[in-house]
Amino acid sequence: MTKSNERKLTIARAMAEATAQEMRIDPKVFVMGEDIGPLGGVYGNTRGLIEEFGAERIRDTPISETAFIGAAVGAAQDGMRPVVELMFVDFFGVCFDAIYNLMAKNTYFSGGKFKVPMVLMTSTGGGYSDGGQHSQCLYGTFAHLPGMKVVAPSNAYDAKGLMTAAMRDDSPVVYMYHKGLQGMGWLGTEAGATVHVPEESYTLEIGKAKVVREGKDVSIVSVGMGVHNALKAAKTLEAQGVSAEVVDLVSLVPLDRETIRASVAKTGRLIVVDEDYMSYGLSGEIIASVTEHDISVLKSAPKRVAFPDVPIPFARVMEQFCLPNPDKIVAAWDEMKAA
Amino acid sequence: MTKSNERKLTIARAMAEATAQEMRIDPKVFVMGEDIGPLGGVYGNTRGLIEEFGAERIRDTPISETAFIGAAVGAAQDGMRPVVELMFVDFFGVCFDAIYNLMAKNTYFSGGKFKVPMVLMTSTGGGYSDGGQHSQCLYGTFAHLPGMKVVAPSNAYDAKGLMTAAMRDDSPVVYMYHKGLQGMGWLGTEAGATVHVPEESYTLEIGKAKVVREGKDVSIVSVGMGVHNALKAAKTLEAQGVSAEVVDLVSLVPLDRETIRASVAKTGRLIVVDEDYMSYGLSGEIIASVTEHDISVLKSAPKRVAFPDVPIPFARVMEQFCLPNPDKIVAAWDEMKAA
Amino acid sequence: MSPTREDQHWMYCNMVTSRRFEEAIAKIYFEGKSPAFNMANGPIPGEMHLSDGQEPVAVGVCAHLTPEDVVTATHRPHHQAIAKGVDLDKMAAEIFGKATGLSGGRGGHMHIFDADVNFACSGIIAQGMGPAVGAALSRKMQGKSGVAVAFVGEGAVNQGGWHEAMNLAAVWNLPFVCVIEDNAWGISVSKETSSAVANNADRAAAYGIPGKRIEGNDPYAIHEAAGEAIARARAGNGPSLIEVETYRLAGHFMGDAEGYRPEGEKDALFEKDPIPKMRARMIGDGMASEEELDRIEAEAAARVDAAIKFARESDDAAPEDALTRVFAA
Amino acid sequence: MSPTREDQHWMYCNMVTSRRFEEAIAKIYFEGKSPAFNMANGPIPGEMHLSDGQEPVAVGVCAHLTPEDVVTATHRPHHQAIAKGVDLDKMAAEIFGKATGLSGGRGGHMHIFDADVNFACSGIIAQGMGPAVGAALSRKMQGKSGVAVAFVGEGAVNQGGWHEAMNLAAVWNLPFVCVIEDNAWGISVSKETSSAVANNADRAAAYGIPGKRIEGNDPYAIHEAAGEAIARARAGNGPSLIEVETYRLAGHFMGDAEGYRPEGEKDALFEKDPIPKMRARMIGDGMASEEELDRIEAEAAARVDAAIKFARESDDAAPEDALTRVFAA
Ligand SMILES: Cc1ncc(C[n+]2csc(CCOP(=O)(O)OP(=O)(O)O)c2C)c(N)n1
Ligand SMILES: Cc1ncc(C[n+]2csc(CCOP(=O)(O)OP(=O)(O)O)c2C)c(N)n1
Ligand SMILES: [Mg+2]
Ligand SMILES: [Mg+2]
Repeated sequence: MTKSNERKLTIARAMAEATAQEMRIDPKVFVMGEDIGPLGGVYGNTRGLIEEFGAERIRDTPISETAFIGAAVGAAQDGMRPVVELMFVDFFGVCFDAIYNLMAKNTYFSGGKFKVPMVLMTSTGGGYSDGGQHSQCLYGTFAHLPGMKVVAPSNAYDAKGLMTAAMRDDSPVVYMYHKGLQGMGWLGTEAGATVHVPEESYTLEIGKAKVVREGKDVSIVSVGMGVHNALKAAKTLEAQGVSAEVVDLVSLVPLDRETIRASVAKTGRLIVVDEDYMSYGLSGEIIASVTEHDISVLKSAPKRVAFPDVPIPFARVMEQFCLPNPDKIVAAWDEMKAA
Repeated sequence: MTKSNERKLTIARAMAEATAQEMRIDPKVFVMGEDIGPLGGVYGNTRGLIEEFGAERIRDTPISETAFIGAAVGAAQDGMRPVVELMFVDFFGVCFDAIYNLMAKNTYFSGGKFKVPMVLMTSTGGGYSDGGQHSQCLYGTFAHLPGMKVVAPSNAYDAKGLMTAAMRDDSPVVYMYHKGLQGMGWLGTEAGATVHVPEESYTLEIGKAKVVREGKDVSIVSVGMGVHNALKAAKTLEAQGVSAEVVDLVSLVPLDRETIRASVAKTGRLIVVDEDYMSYGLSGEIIASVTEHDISVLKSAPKRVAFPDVPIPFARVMEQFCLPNPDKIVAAWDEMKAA
Repeated sequence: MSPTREDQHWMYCNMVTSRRFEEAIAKIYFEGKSPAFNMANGPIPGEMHLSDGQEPVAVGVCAHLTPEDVVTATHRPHHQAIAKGVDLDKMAAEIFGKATGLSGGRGGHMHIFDADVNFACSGIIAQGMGPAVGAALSRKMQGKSGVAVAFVGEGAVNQGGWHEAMNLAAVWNLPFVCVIEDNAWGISVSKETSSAVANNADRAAAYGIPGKRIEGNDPYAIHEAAGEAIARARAGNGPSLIEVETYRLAGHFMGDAEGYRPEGEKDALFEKDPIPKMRARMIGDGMASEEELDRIEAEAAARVDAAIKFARESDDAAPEDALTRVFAA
Repeated sequence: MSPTREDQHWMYCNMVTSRRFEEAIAKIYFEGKSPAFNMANGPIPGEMHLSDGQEPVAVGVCAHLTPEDVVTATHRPHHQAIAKGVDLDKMAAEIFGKATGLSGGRGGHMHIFDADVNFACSGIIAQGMGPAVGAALSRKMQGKSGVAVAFVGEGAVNQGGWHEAMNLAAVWNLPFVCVIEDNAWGISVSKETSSAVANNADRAAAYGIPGKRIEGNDPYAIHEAAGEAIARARAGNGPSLIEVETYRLAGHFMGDAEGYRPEGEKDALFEKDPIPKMRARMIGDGMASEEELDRIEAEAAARVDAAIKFARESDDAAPEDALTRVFAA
């Protein structure tokens, strides 16, 4: 998609650019969070903002997630459009009430009279041995609870468009970015996430999945990092004469069930790839969404390649053993075929 | 099951009895939580305990869930066996880190050297117009995250056996009891939950589902209050000549997939009933567990009767519109047959 | 500075309105709930937390607020809502779960939201703190006037969210006031059992801000302390903390048997009922005549009757509307 | 009471051991991470938080503890672990992710758990507080000896969990001490930017307990204050709070460019390095000879070398063991 003379950005830079552009045109937008000021965000997504917008609009906070996320809710209800960072999604446990009981529900509780236009950005994902409290995805946890939109870009183009869309949305949006896609060298980085990003501001529709690779034998459905694993697996499968379609969910809430169902209706086979814990989460939801709609389209039982139901281990060999990867996706296909 | 001359207990009394019996034989067991002392627990499950065991072992706490659940973890690691109450599961947002990052993971993080034998009891469910922050089930939220066992009794017999098993388990157990089954008149109560309970102490195996009604045309799988809705629907269906099997999951973690699969293999049809939010939760997991295993057993697409993805409304007519009930289960069967 | 004659009339009027409102609610609450008391039944289902006895705090504070100021309240919000000027008809209808309610029946008694007067609630202890601090931040950033007040119970002060929000308000020097209604109980747990300090005003030291405790559930003293704190906030001098001794004349929620109260506590409380006390004082101070106060009381009763009538006569919420307003329209 | 000669030797030994350990870790950490620095690579992957400069706090406190006492630590746990007597070989192996590590590689650097000396961690800010308070409760309920100490950073004090645990420890009068390591920074955010008070010992007033701040990163003063607080806890007189001024000589984590530090701050800190200072003072006070201290240093270095060798030579964790020990065996 990217031509050689086009400007490429990392997801981190795409997020920062979208935020800066929006802040220039909308004085209500401001950013709060830990280390998002002079440091520019641990994952680089607010880099350069404090220099342009100053410490009033780019606010470093105390380590008080309940207070500052709750404050974002209050500020949003009062007419501002806060962008808040929860540094690692793993920290949601200290502040989830402010997220799921205030941010997500105050619109409903007020019958729509109060709006809560805010973006909660948070980093997800492992693969670099950061241990069990700093490597989770928790997609299912956030997507399960009503009242918040949830998006998770797999590349910089989508990242910018989603960020702008999230800031303009009058409802709260949880923006889950994967550390391994940020383009921060020190985390390793998936090259496929750094793509051409137009200079001008644009939005991506929240709630629309994308078929990022067309195929006819199997649908591989995933989000974030999993999309890249799926694309790699698709390449391997292609060499074996198997044509895999890859669906990037992009948004988890609203979930674009039509696109998933249409893909599976076409291919007749489904593999879900999810870096979040396997049970009671995203992988189950995708399978259920397809099978409850129409089981007749399926030529074989759907499969999931997901993180097993264990805390994320530190040791590299253990963590890599647990993580989804292209080989496991190919193996899932092989089992599917054999069955 | 219950003979007329046998002693019947409510779930609340069954829980209190199990706890008292265990406290008599194990000095390490103690109870902490809000209003569990002189008040006997808002849902009655510690009634009578402070009179017998005193305020040292039946400890009212400040409204500080993070501190006292964290303290239970520390006490458990130090050799005690705390039973802790989170008054409403809806409050998990103020203290989930202590639950999912400490209680659930410290066994793993210590390679099993520290044990965390504790029980976290928490009330679930709506149906009595308590609004969106006091009526949730959140089964999926707890069951999704690794390191904690999760149980949810549908009747007093199971409640007592699970409570004793939970207190004797060396791993943390989340014990989710449904307010509408507690046998507290002021919450309304499902009569079917109050059943014969033996005097003596006994345990129920955690991780085993139960076929609570045998049938051959459709499997209705549920937990807690949903089991009673399923049983009522099964009666209605029986009158129509349809033989429904009802599976009571009893435990959500570990999930007894074998029992579910065996039931669906027999009946060929699956309806999941879940009072928790529909998407990314229990209903999806049950459907995926069956379909990923073998789709050939299914005669039609599985169905779910679950709470829609909206905050729980206060107004009675709105809440009842959203809640699963026997009619909706019967309607799901009708649609299934028609399809 | 003690309240003007006009302030006192306003305060008395709102105290009485709140009391009459709760008396009406209390009575209706039991409709359909006897012989067997079941919360799910009757025209007003669900939990019901009354604030009888705590009216002085609401009026002493809100006397200094305008509709544009922000208040966040708790699970026990009626007195605060009334003093803040929340639409009484729509609030009553909300409590009845009617389509004409503040949120069309989606919220209910623990979720009273009125955007017109910047009033919001949370049923989760201490979780009104963050939003109030955020509203204060919003005003400061926009250079707009207005202060934010969070009401909490004394039990809420031991909640982590309370501490975080206090620190945030202080470190950002925001126009924020935290008002603690110390009714001595958090459900059945006494303050003594749960709080490491007897006087929560002492906790202001942890944030380098002024802290004051008012004894005796005295609307005059509350009015004065709140006036200072709010003026300070308006002047840009940052947040304050006020703890008020008050009394919960009812149970924690309706149906509470209150077995945890020491013998005689309730009787003693009723003797200290702040409404007759204020009435007597106003007359003694020559601030009002018997007739004036009778008229205020009659007007309050009429207003409450009208609100209850409005609520009763309104249509039920439409069941399927449960699925709307999840996201902003 | 100032530390005895023996205490001082023990303290110095542990400070040096910790420093040598971190120097070794720091060096190895970069193996496999150049030319491109990528945390995921090398024998020690993941984040790495060094505690260089903060050793006085760990030794001043742990000098008063026995293995049966309980310590909970943070994301920056090495100095505390070493002073508490955590097995150095197994800790090194854990940091390398080896099968012989404390938890067989499941935990890693931020999750150092050693049940033999009652040492636990949490990588979530302030979340060691609750477990320490709970361990103190366990001791009190069982009538067993032992105190519990939670170490936290000054940034953690603004976290709700900190407040809740302090209140709980105080209201239950538990044998608990909270030690705040004030290194002036929470990653890139200064204490001034984030804390409403300059001196966190002032926050003890919110719990009605003693609070003390120690300036100058001084192991002697820390030893004295910790001794008093721990003796108080052992005597059943309840919890205390200690804040210690200390210095983080390294970045927040390895790879931190530290651009947020004011010019010259780092140089000034290195001049205040507590290890040479303690060495000089011990010699000046006649508490140790050059030779004795050289010997201590050599022994510390040898111990660290042995631990690193053990870690390097141990087998990797078995990949599939990732699936074990989720529940108690
Ligand atoms: C986080 C949380 N924990 C517990 C509860 C349950 N609860 C509701 S009201 C209450 C007591 C509150 O006491 P206080 O703050 O003093 O307010 P009061 O009820 O006295 O007005 C409790 C424990 C809750 N709503 N939220
Ligand atoms: C609840 C939570 N929020 C944020 C973080 C990310 N984080 C890790 S260390 C740190 C700074 C901690 O500062 P301080 O408590 O002073 O300890 P120090 O790093 O200085 O030792 C932060 C914000 C976290 N681990 N947990
Ligand atoms: Mg109270
Ligand atoms: Mg620090």
